[in-house]
Amino acid sequence: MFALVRLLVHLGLQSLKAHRSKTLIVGGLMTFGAFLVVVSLALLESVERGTRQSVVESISGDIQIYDKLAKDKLSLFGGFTFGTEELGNIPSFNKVKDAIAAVDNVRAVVPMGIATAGVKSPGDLDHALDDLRKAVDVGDRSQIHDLSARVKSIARVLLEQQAKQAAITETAASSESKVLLERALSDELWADMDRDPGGTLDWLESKLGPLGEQGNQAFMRLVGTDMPTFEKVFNRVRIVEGTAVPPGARGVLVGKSLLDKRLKFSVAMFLDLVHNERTKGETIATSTVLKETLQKAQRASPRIAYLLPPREVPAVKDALAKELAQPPSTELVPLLSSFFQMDDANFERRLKLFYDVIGPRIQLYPFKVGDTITLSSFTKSGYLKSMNVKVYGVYTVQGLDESIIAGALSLVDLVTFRELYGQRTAVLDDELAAMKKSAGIKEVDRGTAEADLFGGDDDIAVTVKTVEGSGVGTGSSDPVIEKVVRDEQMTFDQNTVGDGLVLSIAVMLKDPSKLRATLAALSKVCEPLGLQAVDWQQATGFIGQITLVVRAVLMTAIFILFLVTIVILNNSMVMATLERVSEFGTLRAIGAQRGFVNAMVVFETAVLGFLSGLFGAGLGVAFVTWLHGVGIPAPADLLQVVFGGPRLYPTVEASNVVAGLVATLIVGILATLYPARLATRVQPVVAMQGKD
Amino acid sequence: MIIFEIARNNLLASRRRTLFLGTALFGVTLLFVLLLSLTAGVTDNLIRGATAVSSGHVNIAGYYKSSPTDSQALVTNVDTLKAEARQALPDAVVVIDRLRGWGKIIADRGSVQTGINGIAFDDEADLFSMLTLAPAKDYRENPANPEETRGNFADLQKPNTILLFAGQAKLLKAEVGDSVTLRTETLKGATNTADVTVVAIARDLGLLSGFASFVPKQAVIDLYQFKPGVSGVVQIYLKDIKRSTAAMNELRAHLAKKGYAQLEHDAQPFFIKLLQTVPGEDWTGAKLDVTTWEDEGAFLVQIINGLKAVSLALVMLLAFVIVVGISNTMTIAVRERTREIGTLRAIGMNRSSILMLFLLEAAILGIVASGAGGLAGAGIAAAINAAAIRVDVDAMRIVLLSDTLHLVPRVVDVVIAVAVLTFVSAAAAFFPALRAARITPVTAMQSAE
Amino acid sequence: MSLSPNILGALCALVAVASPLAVAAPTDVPQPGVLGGPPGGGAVPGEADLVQMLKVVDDRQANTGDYRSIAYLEQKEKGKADTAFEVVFYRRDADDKLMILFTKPKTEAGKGYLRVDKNLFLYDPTVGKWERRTERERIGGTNSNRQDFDESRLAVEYTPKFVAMEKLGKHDVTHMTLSMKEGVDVAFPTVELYIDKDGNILKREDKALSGKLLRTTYYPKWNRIYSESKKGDVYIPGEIRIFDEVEKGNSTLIQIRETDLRPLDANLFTKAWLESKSR
Amino acid sequence: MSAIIEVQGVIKDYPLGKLSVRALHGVDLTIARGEFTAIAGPSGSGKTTLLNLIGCVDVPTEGTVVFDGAVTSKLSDRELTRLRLEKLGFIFQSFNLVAVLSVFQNVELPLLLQGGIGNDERKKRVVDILDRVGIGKYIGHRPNELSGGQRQRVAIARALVTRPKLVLADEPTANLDSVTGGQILGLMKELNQQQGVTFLFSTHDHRVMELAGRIVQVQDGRVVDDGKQGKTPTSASAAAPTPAAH
Repeated sequence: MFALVRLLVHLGLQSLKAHRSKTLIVGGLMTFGAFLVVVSLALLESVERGTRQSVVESISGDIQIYDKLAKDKLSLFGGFTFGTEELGNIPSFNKVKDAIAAVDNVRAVVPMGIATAGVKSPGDLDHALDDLRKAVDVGDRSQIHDLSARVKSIARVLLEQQAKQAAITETAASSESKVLLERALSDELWADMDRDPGGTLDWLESKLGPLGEQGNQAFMRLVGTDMPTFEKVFNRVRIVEGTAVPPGARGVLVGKSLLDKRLKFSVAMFLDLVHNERTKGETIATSTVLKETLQKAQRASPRIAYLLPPREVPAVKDALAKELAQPPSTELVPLLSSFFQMDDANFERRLKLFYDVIGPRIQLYPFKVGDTITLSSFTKSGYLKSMNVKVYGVYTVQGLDESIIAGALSLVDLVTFRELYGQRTAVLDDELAAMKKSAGIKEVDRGTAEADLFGGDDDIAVTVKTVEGSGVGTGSSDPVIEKVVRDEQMTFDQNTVGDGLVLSIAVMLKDPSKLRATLAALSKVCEPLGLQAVDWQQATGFIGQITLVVRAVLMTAIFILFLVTIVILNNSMVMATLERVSEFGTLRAIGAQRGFVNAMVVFETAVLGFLSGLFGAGLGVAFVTWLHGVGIPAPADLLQVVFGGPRLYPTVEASNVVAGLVATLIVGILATLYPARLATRVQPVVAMQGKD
Repeated sequence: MIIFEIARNNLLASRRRTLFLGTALFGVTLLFVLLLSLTAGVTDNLIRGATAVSSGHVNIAGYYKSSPTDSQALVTNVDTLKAEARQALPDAVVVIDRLRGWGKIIADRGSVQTGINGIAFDDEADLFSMLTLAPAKDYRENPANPEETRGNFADLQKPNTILLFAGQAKLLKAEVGDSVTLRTETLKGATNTADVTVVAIARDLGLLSGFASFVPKQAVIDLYQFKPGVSGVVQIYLKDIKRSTAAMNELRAHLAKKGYAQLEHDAQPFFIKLLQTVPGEDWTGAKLDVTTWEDEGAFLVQIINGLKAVSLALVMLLAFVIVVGISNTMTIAVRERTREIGTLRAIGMNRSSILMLFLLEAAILGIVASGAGGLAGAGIAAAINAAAIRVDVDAMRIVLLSDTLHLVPRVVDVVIAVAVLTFVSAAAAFFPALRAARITPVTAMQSAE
Repeated sequence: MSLSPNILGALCALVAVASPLAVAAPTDVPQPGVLGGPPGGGAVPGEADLVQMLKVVDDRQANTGDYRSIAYLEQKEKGKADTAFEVVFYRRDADDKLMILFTKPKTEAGKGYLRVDKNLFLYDPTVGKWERRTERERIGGTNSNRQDFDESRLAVEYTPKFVAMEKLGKHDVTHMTLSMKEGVDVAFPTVELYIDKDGNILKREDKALSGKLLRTTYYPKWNRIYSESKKGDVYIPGEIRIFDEVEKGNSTLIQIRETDLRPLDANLFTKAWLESKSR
Repeated sequence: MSAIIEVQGVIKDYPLGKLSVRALHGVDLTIARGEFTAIAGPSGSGKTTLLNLIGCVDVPTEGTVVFDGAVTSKLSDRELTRLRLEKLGFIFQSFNLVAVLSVFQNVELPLLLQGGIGNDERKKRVVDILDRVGIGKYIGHRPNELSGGQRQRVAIARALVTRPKLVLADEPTANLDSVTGGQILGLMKELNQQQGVTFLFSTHDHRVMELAGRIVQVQDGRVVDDGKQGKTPTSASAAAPTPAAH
């Protein structure tokens, strides 16, 4: 038996050598196949690892657990419905935590909740008036002077715009506002400012204020979590500015790309956009989008004029005039306008100038690290809840610094989250019940309202004894309100964090490859708790599904490719077999059984398949290693998340190589079956007949 | 032509290999055509969706701001604008206008926010050619007859009617024949409503249909108390959609010359401008905004590019395999037929004819096999399209821009696929054919020695 | 904003604007007036009579001086837990000033609205900030808005038309239809009004331009208070029940009590005063 | 009557691996028009090489081959091909018909390659020649449906259909039984006499040689007897190659 195998091997190798062209073609194709399998599997798995990293290790964990009764599907990055999803709730994290943590392969359990909150940044005029009020309150003369100048310059810009609009349409409202603006710019008003700051300020706030541009409201998707645990578990989250939120403190970590791509001062944002596209190889000259973006920057540029503190204006004017080679006496607004007429030649220089000269003198972001921002949200309870929360830091997801999707979430402590989410507490319910009771109002059904309300014998009007004398607004009947503690100063006992409502629980695994098994085990544990467990791909909505779609597409492509390859290989081998008819005839003539001939042919392919598979896999490994070196750039933001970074650095796993080898062998052998059968059908007599 | 005959006869003679290679070519062409049909289908979804549901080829939209923070999507003197459009664009085939509202649809058991388009039924043949009635299963839970469709688009001619899309109907738990209430605010801020009857529920068109509903124009005029001559947008359909961008520029120039104030071009759909861009701009009054359908569907074009890239990559890989297969086969064929080639050379056939002979052989194989594959692909695509297979994965729906698999087999795509594959197979035969052409006539004699 | 707006971006933008539209304003607050009731005995009142009746209604509720009340607001919304507030509202009609201070529940206490001219400012003590809101602000997120707390101007804003003499429960009422006058900004162009013989509004139906009934408001209780400044009685509803007729199941209840018409502190309608309440 | 072929001092080397093998060691030979000449010699004697050179399918390493006044080594491949097409006909040992073409098409092929002949004329010529070689009724058959002799008749028809000046036949009867071989050669002879076409064929079959008008003996790459002295066949004997007469 051994001798026979040795013979087979010998024959096989010799014949491979002898039929070089067939060996080359068939081997080449199989090499190619193995190469493709290894590369595409490596890429696919790297993409999945990338997505996993950008999603699992930044926010979702391997598994998410949430209420079984949830109306919507958990979708951490937002789903396809309007508004916030209805995810049910988990009333107490601590009650279920241990059961989940006890499941095998669970490394960490992190409580979470998602709430949407708006952050309002006041309009420029409101902002200036606010600051002015503060200055008036403390009586800071020079501040008042500076800020008055800023209000004036905003009013001037508004008046200019008004004039432009008047050219298009003149309405009663616009002529009215013109009068107000003119008064705001008049000397007597500012003389009043010195005499009666309070009254003048009231006038400014109530009359001038409404004319200004409204502030922006940016919506933030907040992920409330146990911050210290979160930071320990989710190691892709990097704080790039500021610090982590200390235990027990209220605070928020804002995504850097949200800041840079949504909240930044618009002119700077437009310039950044153009800069980014230019580094990707676009030019202003050829791209209408870039031209339009620059036009937007130019249109928005007058804002710089009033965002600049007056004492900084001369320095900026000098720098701009120098750049534009114009006399320094020119007005700032036209200077800015010409400054933002940018082209490929001057863009980078002017960008630098913008950030060197203008950037430091105005506020580029609505808030900075250390500021306290106001988050507002319509709570679950139906109340509008606003909270002051300190911005402790800015974070990025490692490798995804640029992605707006990855950076769209902001992290907040659980206590703040609960308030914004408006968990209906027993205390509130009791209080509402008491209020209702003291109001003494009976429930009236809509259907019988008229009879219930007007069917009684009571008179409609009830005379109330009038209270005589001069009333005082601050009298004894005035409401007393407890001192309200500002939220940003509040702290909480870190140990109580777990003792309360969460919407979902992120589970991080020790060994992510055992996800399926752990998911099954967790589901079993969750079922009786009224919870459900889903993997990260389901928990992340669209983004998770993308990886599934990519996998499906790639697998289908490989399958089709192999199908075609089998046909082509089959053909090549059939032809090779036909050329060897006399060889097979001879073998049969000297007494080889059909089985032997069959084995010989299949064995040949197997040897070839194995060798070329190895070779192809080797090439694949080399190629992926090369790709790993250079990285595949992600063309779109969504792909950045999918890639786990701006570039995909694929790595190859041993399993990919094995899969490549196995697939090649299978394809090779499948393609050999028919030609091998042809070979076995060769009659011994052929050997005698010579060629053809 | 005798070379052709030799080539064809050779193919027929070596039936087995012709069959194998043919099958491969057939399959790849079929796949190619399917992919092209899919891309065309998605593009079609986009174009039809964008151009029927939310845009013309070119649009004159307008924004009106009574205060700096206000934003209304309306144009005044719509008839004058239509005349301007006709004047500026002689190749405009259809010029219609629609009213645009935004409000809440309230049914007994639910409510949704949506855009409300006021249309004149008779102008909108294009729109209704692309809408189909949704089967009950699309919007009702456990319907007795899941495939049943009810309603009639033509009923939109009647006053106080509305067309919803399945996704909205599902949220509203509404049914054809139900009465729903539209609630909006007039320009002065007063609440207004209209009771309308659902006359048709159309199938979803991917993302685009989520924010659209259609009612007769008068309903929107009543809701907003518009004066005569006010409309939402003028939609212009050109003879050739490819001219959209050029037409937009011409129209912009024309309107500028006539003194209309315009927004600078911004490739964004109108609702982004209405809700995000325009409220933040500090002018008041009215401005026009001329856009193309591509602007209105800008965020969806990426999807099509991705689809094209994937198709191209796959077809290239497959073509590579085919090239290897054909060149291998041809090499062997040349070897087998060395003497014949020598003879042909001896009796006076020149090299280029020998080269042609083999190229032709591969080309015939290519054109026949890929032709059949192309036709089969087109047939299968048409069948899949007719079967209207539903897609249940959200991500897929986004990619396909539809809730069903829509494939458009186009003649031009079949021709392209067949031409490419024929070229590929002929090209694959080039080196073997060159080798054949180098065979000396001496070989014809060699068997003798 | 982005060069390549993606789908998510577009969705976000839509979500951001999809907050529910304000559900415009309910009633007006009635006041005292002494004039006799509507003509009884089946005589159909002419337009002048009706206008006179409206004037009575407005006048009964009018108060030239200051005003302070405690109000309890309760909001029921289908599919949501009930919410309730207790607020104190202060008015100085002479200066067109209005202030609303929230007192209960604790989570809301200290919040307040201040109207100065056309600006409505919201103060939130937990954040210590003022914010300018629009005229159509939904007070505390409920379906009531500023107009619900403002003075009655029916005779100025509407033209009445007699419908019928009807019975409402045990009460005889005059049913009239009010149509908006040209060029007036009101939330509801058509109103069905049911007034008892004393000039108390008992029922009010607000309709859209289309004629669709949007909401029904009942005023089952009226209080009468003597006003020093008016030198007469002021009529104030004790209870207002508003039923949403479009989104059935939604309703708002307002109870007004402890009305005080004595002059208020001169500095009351200022930001500083409101801020001081929660400090 | 001038010579159609003049071979002068022709040496032909073939590469064989790194070595070079000399197949012809300086051959001189003249063939006159209308001759019916056999080249005889044992296997490997160089007769096929000589035929290749005369048939313009190969060029000599040294010396010249003048065919119908043209020096073949000075012609390009294109010119050589043209020459073969117009002035030469080939008959091969294993017939070398194009397997996928019918008898008619095989014969028509060279005319088609020549071009410039009208359809009717071409058809007529093909049919005529097929009739003449006695294969007229197999006109639509494929070569594999014919016997060896019939195939060779087709090959002869193909060689003659262009009315060449010289027909070369390489062992035309080697793959045929003797009776058939005789018939084929008889046919060739007949055509030679009727139409005056020059025939040159290689063979080692004695019975075939008997029909030849002249027998050139080749051995070890040299012409040992150019057969000019006797019109009757003589047995091959050792004779020094004689320079070709002019």
